Amino acid sequence: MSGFVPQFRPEHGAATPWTVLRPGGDLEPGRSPTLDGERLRAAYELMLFSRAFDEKAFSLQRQGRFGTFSPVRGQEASVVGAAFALDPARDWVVPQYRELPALLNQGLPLEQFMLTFLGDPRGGRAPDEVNVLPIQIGLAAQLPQAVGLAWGLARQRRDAVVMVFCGDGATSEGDFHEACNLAGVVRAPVVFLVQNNGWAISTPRARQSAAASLAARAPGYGMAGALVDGNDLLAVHEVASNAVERARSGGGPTLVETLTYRLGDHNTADDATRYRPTDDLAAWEPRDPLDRVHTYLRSRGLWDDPHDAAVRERIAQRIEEAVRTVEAVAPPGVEHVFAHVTETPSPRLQAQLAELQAHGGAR
Amino acid sequence: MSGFVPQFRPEHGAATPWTVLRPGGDLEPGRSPTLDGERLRAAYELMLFSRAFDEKAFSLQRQGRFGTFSPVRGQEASVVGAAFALDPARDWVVPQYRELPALLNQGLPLEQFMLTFLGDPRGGRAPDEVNVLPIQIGLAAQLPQAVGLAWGLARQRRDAVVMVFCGDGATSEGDFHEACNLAGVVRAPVVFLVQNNGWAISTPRARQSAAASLAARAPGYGMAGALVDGNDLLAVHEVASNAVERARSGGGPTLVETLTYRLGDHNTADDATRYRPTDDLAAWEPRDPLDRVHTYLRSRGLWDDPHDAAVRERIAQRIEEAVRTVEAVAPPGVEHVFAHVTETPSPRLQAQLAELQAHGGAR
Amino acid sequence: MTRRMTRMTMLEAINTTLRGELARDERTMVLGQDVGRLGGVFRATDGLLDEFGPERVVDMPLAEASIVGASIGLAAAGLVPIAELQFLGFAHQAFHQVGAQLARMRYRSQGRFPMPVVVRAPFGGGVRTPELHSEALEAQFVQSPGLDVVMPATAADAKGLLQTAVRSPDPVLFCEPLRGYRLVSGEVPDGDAPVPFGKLRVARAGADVTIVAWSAAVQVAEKAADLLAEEGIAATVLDLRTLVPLDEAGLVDAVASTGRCVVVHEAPLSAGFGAEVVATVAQGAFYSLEAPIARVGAPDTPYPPGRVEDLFVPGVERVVAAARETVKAA
Amino acid sequence: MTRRMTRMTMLEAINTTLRGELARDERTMVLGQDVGRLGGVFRATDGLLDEFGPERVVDMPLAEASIVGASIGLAAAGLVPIAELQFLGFAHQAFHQVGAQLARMRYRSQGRFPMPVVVRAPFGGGVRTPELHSEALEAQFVQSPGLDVVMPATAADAKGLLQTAVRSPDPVLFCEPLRGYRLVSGEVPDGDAPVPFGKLRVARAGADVTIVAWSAAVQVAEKAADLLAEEGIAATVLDLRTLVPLDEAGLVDAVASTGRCVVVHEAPLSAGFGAEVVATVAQGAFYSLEAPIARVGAPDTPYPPGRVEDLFVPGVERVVAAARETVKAA
Ligand SMILES: Cc1ncc(C[n+]2csc(CCOP(=O)(O)OP(=O)(O)O)c2C)c(N)n1
Ligand SMILES: Cc1ncc(C[n+]2csc(CCOP(=O)(O)OP(=O)(O)O)c2C)c(N)n1
Ligand SMILES: [Mg+2]
Ligand SMILES: [Mg+2]
Repeated sequence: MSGFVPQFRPEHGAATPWTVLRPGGDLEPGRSPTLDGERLRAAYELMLFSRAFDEKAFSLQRQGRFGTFSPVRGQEASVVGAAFALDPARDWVVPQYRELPALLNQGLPLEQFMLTFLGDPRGGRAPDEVNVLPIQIGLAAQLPQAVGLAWGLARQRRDAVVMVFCGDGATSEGDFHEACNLAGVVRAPVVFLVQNNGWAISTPRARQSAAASLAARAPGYGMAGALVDGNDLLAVHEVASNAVERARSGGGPTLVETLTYRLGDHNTADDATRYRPTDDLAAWEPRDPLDRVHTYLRSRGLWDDPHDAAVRERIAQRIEEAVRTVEAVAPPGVEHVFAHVTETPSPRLQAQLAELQAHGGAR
Repeated sequence: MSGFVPQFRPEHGAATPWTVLRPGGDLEPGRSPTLDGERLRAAYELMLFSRAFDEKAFSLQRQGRFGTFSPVRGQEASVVGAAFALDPARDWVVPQYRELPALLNQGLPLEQFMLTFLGDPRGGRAPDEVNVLPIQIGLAAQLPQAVGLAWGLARQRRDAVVMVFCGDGATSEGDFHEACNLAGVVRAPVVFLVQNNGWAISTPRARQSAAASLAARAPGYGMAGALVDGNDLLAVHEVASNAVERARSGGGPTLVETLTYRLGDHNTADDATRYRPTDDLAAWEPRDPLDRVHTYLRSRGLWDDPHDAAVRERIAQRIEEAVRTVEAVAPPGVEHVFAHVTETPSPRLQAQLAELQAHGGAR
Repeated sequence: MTRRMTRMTMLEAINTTLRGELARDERTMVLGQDVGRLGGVFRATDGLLDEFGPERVVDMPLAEASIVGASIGLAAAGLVPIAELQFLGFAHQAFHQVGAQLARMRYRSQGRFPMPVVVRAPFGGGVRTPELHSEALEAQFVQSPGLDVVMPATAADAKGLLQTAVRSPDPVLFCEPLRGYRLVSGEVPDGDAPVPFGKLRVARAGADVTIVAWSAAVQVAEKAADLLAEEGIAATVLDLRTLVPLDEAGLVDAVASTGRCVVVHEAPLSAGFGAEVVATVAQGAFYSLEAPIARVGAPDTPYPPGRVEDLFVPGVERVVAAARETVKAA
Repeated sequence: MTRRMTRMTMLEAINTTLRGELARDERTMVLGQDVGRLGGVFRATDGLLDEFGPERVVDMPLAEASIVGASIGLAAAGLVPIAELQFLGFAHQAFHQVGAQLARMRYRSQGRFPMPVVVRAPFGGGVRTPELHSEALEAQFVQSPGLDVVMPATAADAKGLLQTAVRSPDPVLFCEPLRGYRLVSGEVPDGDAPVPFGKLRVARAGADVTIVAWSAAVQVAEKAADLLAEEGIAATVLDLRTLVPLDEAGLVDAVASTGRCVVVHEAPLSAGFGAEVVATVAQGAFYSLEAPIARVGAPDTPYPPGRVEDLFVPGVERVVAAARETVKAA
């Protein structure tokens, strides 16, 4: 009989998620928040903004005024807590598609984002000073790109950190692996922010991987891995800040897994009631990431009814303004099929454009 | 300041490799060998066979009588120890390209293997009762296939274990990740046998991944991971047997990393002196996997000079016989370009064959 | 003998056929992202999990290469995997497991491991999907010797070709037109009605010009033929059904008989499969051709976002214009 | 002004050019498997690590998708990556990062992130490599709008086209013929001599038939032209140089002037880029064509092992036969 026991075992993948702000809105004893005062209020306002935009986008989509859209609902602490660990003036965000507040925090105008979801190619152009890559539909494809970006910025000594988002589903793609491994090898200043929201469309996290946690993959790439309550704004911010500091100080990449939950459908084309156990929702709704920040802010005297009303009004107006702006944009034409394909269009491309234009844009 | 320390850290990827037979040929105190007597002698004979074939293949290649070939030299304990953990009558081997003795142990005629490296398509056909897939050139591509094979055999309740080999270099491919993850999810009876021989052509292991060990990736897939001295036949056999048992008893996949060293060039087209530090070789040559088994066998009275001579003679004859056989095979013709592309060739394929045949096989 | 028929959409035809094949042969299994509990993002596999259980209808991790790679191994183990890639656009993630692995395993193993694997993948424009969901990538898969490439256009063919695909001893890439899933419907024969690969379908006959299409472009060609008929131009419309194997003889004959040809496809023009059609016809029907063969394809640009996709995907008017010009040409 | 020239092999031309570009522009970097200490498995990057250091000449982990994916990010950071894929056959592992990512990043970002990335990859038959090393996969990459596809055939072009590629603001797939690495040599201009994309090269002029080729097939076409000349048939040989952009006008004119055309390529016939050549010519030169355009390609089979590869890769005799027949045709 063999005396051998494998050195690495499945249970080594488990860890206790870091928490700071408990679901009731009080602090975990002995933990001190890394976000406070104005910054904390700003973070919460961005969370509220995200929630409000989700609702607006849903209703616009139902009226045929918006495209297929993936709401952030339930994951606001995860996205905003992480984004607030960055310095938008020098750091970059590389998104998947469900991180609107992180993009806004970098300075992306809401209108750009909306144009994209309206199916307008011009939405893809972020202003030059906004440090973001376009949203990514090909799952995990953005990950090696983010590593290259971080590595390239570091090579030019540009004191920048790249935070790249992906979902629990995306971590199963080969690109996830190749990106993490490369990041370890070149010690890229990158933070992999895995939002584990429990689902990849209808596929539950347990079916996505047998790993006890996804953060457990970090040592396999020679990097640090962190597991955090993704519905806890303060915990996410602390863990993300720790990762950003590590990257900035030359300590290399970190794999952060935020344990959160997608409270809505996968997107506006999905119907989660087909696959989601009802007790799942019941368990997670009381852990809504907005509630606990709200309670905490109030308990600290940083939020009150008049302020709440003012913020909500401001948000509603900003969203309405953006809707008006994008709806007033003249629809794109056939030239927007051809613009920006290459710097100089080939003769064949020019001929194709001419031919389609001759058709008066008709098909 | 943050009180947070990542739960998973790079140093968690380190482990002490399992050893049984020390480089001097004596047993590690307190360890008991899982191979002995006739089985041990057979294992050593296969190692010798492999070493002899490497030499023959090299000289044939230099004479233009053999194709580009990757020698096993230095990795014999890793391949043979692992292969001997299988029951060839029901278990499968899915190779990369550097595991000849494992294929022979499954029952593959040496001639088949040689035909492949002679560039004859017919080499790809293993006899139906030999449980192997063809060798794989696309690195890591065999891994998800092996998982599918193991899963499919399990679905049919065929009490079979699949052992799939790959190199340290191949572990960086996305396919490695997807395969490991899927194996964990479906609890496939598969053993991933990673031969970490220190190099992927000229790329040293340290440049391949920042991970302290590759076995450390196992918990990230919810499976067991084992690190073993790959130049120690007995340790490899024990660790591989443990993994095979786990798979067979429904305990799911295992990731085994054998720490070994490629003593030769990457292949007959390579020149390792261009990139290999000389002290590297100096450090590893005394750890030759054959020597310690030889010493151990002699110390146990299982090997002596007459036996040694007889074995070497038997091996030389078998190899000579195979060389004669394959060199007598009539060269393949244009029909071997077309045979086995699909079950029934399309009219276009038939016409193409007819056209090439009309050219009398001339180009 | 009259055959019983049922009217259904393409999607229903595919769902029914999968159910039938799973019932017929217990070696078959369905695997892919969200194919189980959800029944697929388009419901193509709706109900199969409940009927055949989780061993045979499998929700896979989100990793396309492993879906195809595992299918290879499952086939080597003696099973008949019917894999789904959620969109053909994500078949790129599995590209190395298709051409270099799945398609050549029979050759590599010299016949020992045939690969009775079907890879289903929806694709195609006009339905306002997000980026990378609509691309017509069929031509990229044609250069994968050993792989059949099947592109049904009708509900009946969705069934008949899928039955053939599942029962084929060789691997098949089965591309389903998104646009047709619910919009295209028709009479579908009950029970066994496999449609052979490599036999094109004459969707309509006409003496003046031959329009060649496949998948959702067939309906575009048929509408174009309607409009052309109003102008007194009688068009033959060919539905190639399978690009590999190609019905070379049927194609060449049908073009030779009119002397004029238009090829329509959703993919960008350059190196689209239309080029192969032209090359085949220009060789085989050279002496019957009375005008240059026109190709109507998308421009050589990325598939653009929803608000401009109708300017990109070839539509009826471009086909009519091309046919008209072809017929007028000396 | 006479230009100084040096005689060198294609491989030397590539090595020299990489060295020159690294020296010229400090944003450039070379990355790939074994490109550093080893200098590449064919020595294309020999000496670069020593000269430019490990920040600019980087041995990458064995993962093609991350080589291309990281190049995208490096370019977004303002660098100019020259990536090497060890063999074009393994570009499949990176396929999803090429067409859907690298090629469309400019469009996706509406011009914000141009992608000055070169992906070099050797390929091609006749050198007895193991499986998957020889495949001519160029046609699969042509349907990646935004990507240029460059296929040099001579030492001078290896330099001139590579200079253009490195300096191009758009991504380039640069395919290098294995067979030509050491066998093809010629006079190469010193210093700057970029060759523009989209301009074919007339390798030789002749009035009877136009043979179209690219990469290593150009030398095959030239040898065929030698043999044809002995029979009194004067062939024009065109070297397309770049498949994307395609020199459509140059191609059509050159075929129109002889009225007869043979296309040769190493890839399997069906849906090879030869089909696009035929489709383009059959449209543009229709009224000048005196015979069907012949295609000479490999058969539609997997690239076979070394002992039969010479029966697979199109050789001189097949080209001569096709040209002869074309010239004879009514
Ligand atoms: C490569 C690829 N495969 C499949 C899809 C289809 N798809 C879109 S979203 C999705 C689930 C993503 O799950 P996850 O990564 O967890 O992100 P979440 O939507 O939960 O935020 C799938 C399968 C895709 N977009 N890209
Ligand atoms: C997908 C792929 N990329 C690149 C190569 C080229 N290549 C052949 S062997 C090799 C190194 C393999 O290293 P490893 O996996 O460690 O195996 P070893 O040769 O050391 O046994 C490389 C890069 C390949 N065969 N397949
Ligand atoms: Mg998710
Ligand atoms: Mg190795």
